[in-house]
Amino acid sequence: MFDSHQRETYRRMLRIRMFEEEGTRLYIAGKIPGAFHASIGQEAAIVGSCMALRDDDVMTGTHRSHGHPIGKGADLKALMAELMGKQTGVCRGRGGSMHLADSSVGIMGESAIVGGGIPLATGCALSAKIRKIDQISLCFFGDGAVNQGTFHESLNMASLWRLPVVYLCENNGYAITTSIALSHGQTSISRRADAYGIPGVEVCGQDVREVYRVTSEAVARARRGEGPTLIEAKTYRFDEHQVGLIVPGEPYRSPDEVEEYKLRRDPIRLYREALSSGGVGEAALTELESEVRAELAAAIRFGEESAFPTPDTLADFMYSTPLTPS
Amino acid sequence: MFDSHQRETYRRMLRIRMFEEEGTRLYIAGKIPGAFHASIGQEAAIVGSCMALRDDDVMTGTHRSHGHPIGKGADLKALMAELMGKQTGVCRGRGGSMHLADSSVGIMGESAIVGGGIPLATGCALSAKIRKIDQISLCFFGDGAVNQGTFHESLNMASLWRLPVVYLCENNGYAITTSIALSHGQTSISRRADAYGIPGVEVCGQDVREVYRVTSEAVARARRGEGPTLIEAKTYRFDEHQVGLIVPGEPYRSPDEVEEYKLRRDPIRLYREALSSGGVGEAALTELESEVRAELAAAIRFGEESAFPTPDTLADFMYSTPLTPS
Amino acid sequence: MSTAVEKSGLGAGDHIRMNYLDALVEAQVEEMERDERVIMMGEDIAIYGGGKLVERFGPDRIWSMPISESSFTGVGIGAAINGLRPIVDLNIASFMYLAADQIINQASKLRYMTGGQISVPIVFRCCMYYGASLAAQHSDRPYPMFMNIPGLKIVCPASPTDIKGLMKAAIRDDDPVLVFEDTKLWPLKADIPTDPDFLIPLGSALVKRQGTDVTLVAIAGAMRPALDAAQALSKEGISVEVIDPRTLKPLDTATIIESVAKTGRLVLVENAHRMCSVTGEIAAIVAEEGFEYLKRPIQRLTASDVHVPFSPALEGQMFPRKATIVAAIKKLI
Amino acid sequence: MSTAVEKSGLGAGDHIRMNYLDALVEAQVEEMERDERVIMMGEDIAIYGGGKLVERFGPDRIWSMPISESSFTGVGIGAAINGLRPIVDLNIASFMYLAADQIINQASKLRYMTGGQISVPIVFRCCMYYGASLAAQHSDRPYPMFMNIPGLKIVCPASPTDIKGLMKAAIRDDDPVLVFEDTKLWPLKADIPTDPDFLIPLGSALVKRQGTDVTLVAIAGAMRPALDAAQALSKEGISVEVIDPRTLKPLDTATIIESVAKTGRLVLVENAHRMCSVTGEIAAIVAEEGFEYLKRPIQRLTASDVHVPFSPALEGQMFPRKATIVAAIKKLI
Ligand SMILES: Cc1ncc(C[n+]2csc(CCOP(=O)(O)OP(=O)(O)O)c2C)c(N)n1
Ligand SMILES: Cc1ncc(C[n+]2csc(CCOP(=O)(O)OP(=O)(O)O)c2C)c(N)n1
Ligand SMILES: [Mg+2]
Ligand SMILES: [Mg+2]
Repeated sequence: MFDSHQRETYRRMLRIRMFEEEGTRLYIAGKIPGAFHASIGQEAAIVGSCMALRDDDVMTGTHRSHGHPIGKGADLKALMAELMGKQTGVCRGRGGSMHLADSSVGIMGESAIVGGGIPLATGCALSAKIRKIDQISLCFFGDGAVNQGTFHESLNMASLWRLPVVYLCENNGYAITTSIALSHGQTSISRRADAYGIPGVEVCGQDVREVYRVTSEAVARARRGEGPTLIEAKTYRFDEHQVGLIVPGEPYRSPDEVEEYKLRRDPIRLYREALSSGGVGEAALTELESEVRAELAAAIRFGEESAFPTPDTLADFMYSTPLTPS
Repeated sequence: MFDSHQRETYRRMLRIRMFEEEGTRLYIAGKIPGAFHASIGQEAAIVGSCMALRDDDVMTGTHRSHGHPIGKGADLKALMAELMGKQTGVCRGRGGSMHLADSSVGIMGESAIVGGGIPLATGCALSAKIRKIDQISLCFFGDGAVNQGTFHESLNMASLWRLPVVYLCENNGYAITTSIALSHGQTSISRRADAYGIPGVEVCGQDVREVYRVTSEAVARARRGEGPTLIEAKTYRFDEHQVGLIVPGEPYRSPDEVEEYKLRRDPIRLYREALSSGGVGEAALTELESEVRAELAAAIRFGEESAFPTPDTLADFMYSTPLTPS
Repeated sequence: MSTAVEKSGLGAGDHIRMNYLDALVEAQVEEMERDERVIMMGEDIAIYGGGKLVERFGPDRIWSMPISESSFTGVGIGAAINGLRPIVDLNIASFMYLAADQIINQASKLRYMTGGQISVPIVFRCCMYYGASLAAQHSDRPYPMFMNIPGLKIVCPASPTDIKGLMKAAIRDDDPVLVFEDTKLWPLKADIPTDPDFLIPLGSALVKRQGTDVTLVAIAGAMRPALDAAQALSKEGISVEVIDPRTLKPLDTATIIESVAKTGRLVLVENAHRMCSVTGEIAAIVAEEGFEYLKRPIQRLTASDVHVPFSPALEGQMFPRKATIVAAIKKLI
Repeated sequence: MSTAVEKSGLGAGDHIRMNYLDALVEAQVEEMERDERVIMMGEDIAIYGGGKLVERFGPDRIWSMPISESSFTGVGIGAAINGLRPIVDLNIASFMYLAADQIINQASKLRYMTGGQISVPIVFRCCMYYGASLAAQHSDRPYPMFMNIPGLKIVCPASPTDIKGLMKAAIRDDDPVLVFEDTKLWPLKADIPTDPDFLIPLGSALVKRQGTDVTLVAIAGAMRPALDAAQALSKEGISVEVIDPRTLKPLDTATIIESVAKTGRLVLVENAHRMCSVTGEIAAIVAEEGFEYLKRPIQRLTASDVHVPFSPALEGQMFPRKATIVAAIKKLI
């Protein structure tokens, strides 16, 4: 009834949502420094595609970097400690909110340079091909990143060499305040796949099962050596681009549009309803929800109790072995 | 019979051919330093598209930079002197073979950085739009340049803002030694236009009349404010990428293919034949040919008799006004 | 939208209190008002950066760009060589690398390569957003890299007055100018001239404070701790002359050497990384042209040669502070 | 295809005569032979650059790239973080700006930003092709720009032996290394060690010639006129110590300061532009750490702060020559 795949799917979506809700709270309370980009509203696009991967597959992500590692299965403790800038953080406090890499679960770096991770994922796939291992690269990026040259250059190479990579565009309709209509001469992203001679698929990014289905096909195709696929998951971010961001002047998106998504197209609510109507009992769902809530509480405790890196460690991790002072 | 349009078309093609034949000779004789990239074989693509422009339209070109200014109507003397590195050169000896700009006929720079000129032409068109003048930008680039990010980024902007620019790809099948099949995941260039929602047209680049027709349509469209067009002119370079370039190992293109083009698809021969069968007499053609030959001789003489820039002028043209020595 | 100066009703010759960021915006507005060829381009600029400039100047002069730094920089250059005078806002300085090819291979070279046929009147604006826990990919201070490129001019002001006067001069200049803003200075306030023709010529340093014992040169965000250090030392009877180069290229070396001729001691401070930095260049120039005046070794204080870490516990450590500047100066006395 | 060393039948401990370019290729071949994770990527590389390496190593290790410098650099970085050790050939150094974002924002930062989780063992190779009338867009010597970036290592050798030993060390290094070849040196011949484990550690300078009166530091293509100048001066009784830093980052400042401690005079020569150059950095370091040894001002000789012109009548003027070096040294004596 509530099979392990469904359970894990729901768990990861909840993890992202609660991690970011708690993170937002902590950010506003001044316990998380820097900038905070929440993926709330985009959980289905992330989890649906990550669930189509094996643990040994790899991934690159973006500045909106919390959802991707959680979707791929990272442990919350080290992520939360990282957001707080602690030495126990997954990146030892050097990376922070925009750079939550976790190589233990195949996250090869999140790029806060828009479009910067697209060639990296492509290169990971090239390596898999050269080393003749059947590993897939999953490459997350936003609708805004599609306008970077790296999108074009990388998809061409992936097509040319039939690399095992899946390009997953989380099209949430906006790049900060700029809508697709104001930045893309042609507004369908999946339609661009044809320029490279690869399949392009559009999918509802609020429906985790659909995203999973479409990505699974792309992954299977890539694993068969048939090359890359471009997936456009139509999704929506519920919050502002960045927590606390003030947008002056006229709103760039209508409050109605935001409300519509929050009320009717919340991917977590949609999946919960689907699970319920599929026969999963309320008790099982709430049990899982409390589990994740408890996990979050533990992660926050871990982060808060951890120490900051000490000043003498500033240069640690700069080089493989420290340079002779110059 | 031999109308002024035909005459000018044939003249410009001849000018390019003879300029480059003489240039090659001078280069081999050591009178032209640096690198020399001939457009021999590609004259129809260049002249056919340039003839669709008005004199006050602008253009950017590439490292294969002799044909473009000649096609746009530049004077040969200052071009030849430039190739020789003389102070009377169109760029005062600072630019040389890869950079034969001539702003007096609207050549806004040739970029020896592959793909580098695409945004420049796009920006020229943006300026025309902002200044509300009905000037067109023509942007030349090769098949290899299509793989640069600037191709993608620029075409998107041109589409988005319906800029008056015509993108003309001289697809000669190779980038140095790399064929399209070895570098493009999808080998039709015109097909890529759809990704940007703009028209893409393929045309035989050896047929100057066809290139003219297709470009004229694109220019008219742009002048009507309907935006950019991508034209793929299928052409061929008769010589090596660079005069004197030695390609080690197996040939990257078959000698038969080269022969076929030289014998049967020479754009100048094809146009001459068309003119003849259209009723232009042999005398008129040979007269024009000798005219151009004489023009070339004068240009070479001018170049050879000109002086080199003097060492004290090294820093001239670096800044609008010389910097205080620092 | 009217500007602060307009609202104030003040005329030429007057002054108005304004912060660094507002002074920069004011400079842009005044120049756009004066010359219709001036346009602005940048991401989300119709909303941020441009303030409410769209209302005032219309959408034809304020262009929100797709996230295509390399090409929109080139589009700006294309517009510059074809009759306009764009201000290209690259936003955070760490994104400049994406535009490096167009800035270097096109903007800085076109005039020279065409023997003066083409002129590239363009301003590249970007902000150095360090000290805010944005981590390595958002916190660069890359102005030293561009110093090595002929054909560019580089401005890096430390006060509201200077950013106004230099930005205006940059917009009126016929060569490409890179304007680096230090976001640490955004809130800094001063009385700036309202004269719409108030310009500071590119290439002139400013003696911010007279002194006789030590010459202290500080750049951009390093100016505040430098001035604090000078102030603190004056109480101990050490007289520090503080100089702001303001323009980095061309660099006003005469003012610096003149000061060293008087003090015999030179301390240099900046927040960029150490190797091949501007302070290194100044030290080299003085070690060559002002050697005879030097009584003591030149001291450089810069950011550690480490990328900017996320954790505030680390980031706070890596930039020169008042205390480190005081200590460096005392070593020389 | 067999390499020159293989053909010679020589073993470890022997030497073979080889030019600079062949020594570089030999280094690559040896390392590809030793470690199958080493791959090569570059434009037309199956035909040029890689020599006939495809025959020897197969197409899976020699990748001809589309003209997409930014992304194929990133693809190399992606392969490096996922188990390979790529050599990315960027061809002419003027094209590096296209790859600057990936080199700086990704390669140099990933290890640090991930707290050491990710390692980026990659070599970026490019050649500085000046002095050949290729004009401004092909003739850059941009190594100084990258000096300011933490996380990178930079190699710029001046002899066949050094390029072999340093290239091999670069390929074995676990951090991103930029290897700048000076094409002026391609034809230069020397006897290089055939030992496949001959490595020159990154960060060690070489005293090319001992001397007592002046320390002369020269980089890459500036080494030949520097040695010629030293030779000429020795006939006039002036004893010049010539040092090649070989690696620019990390820079072996100890060797330079030690020499200045002996000579008290320092002349620096390079073919990059002047502002924020490596010679500027060395001058700054010596003015700080070796000031007490200096008897005379530090002298720098660099390319004029002008883009490389096409005309040989101009290009010949802009780089330091034997005569200018001799004159600079004589000024100090
Ligand atoms: C190269 C670069 N340019 C600009 C920025 C500033 N920036 C950060 S996020 C963002 C919008 C990205 O939009 P999109 O790709 O749609 O991702 P989303 O934020 O919607 O998830 C921009 C412009 C950046 N980080 N990197
Ligand atoms: C950015 C950049 N990368 C590489 C080169 C070296 N290069 C010069 S021409 C050329 C091939 C260009 O091919 P294409 O665009 O098809 O033009 P064609 O030479 O065929 O006219 C290359 C790779 C360059 N000049 N610029
Ligand atoms: Mg988006
Ligand atoms: Mg071609």
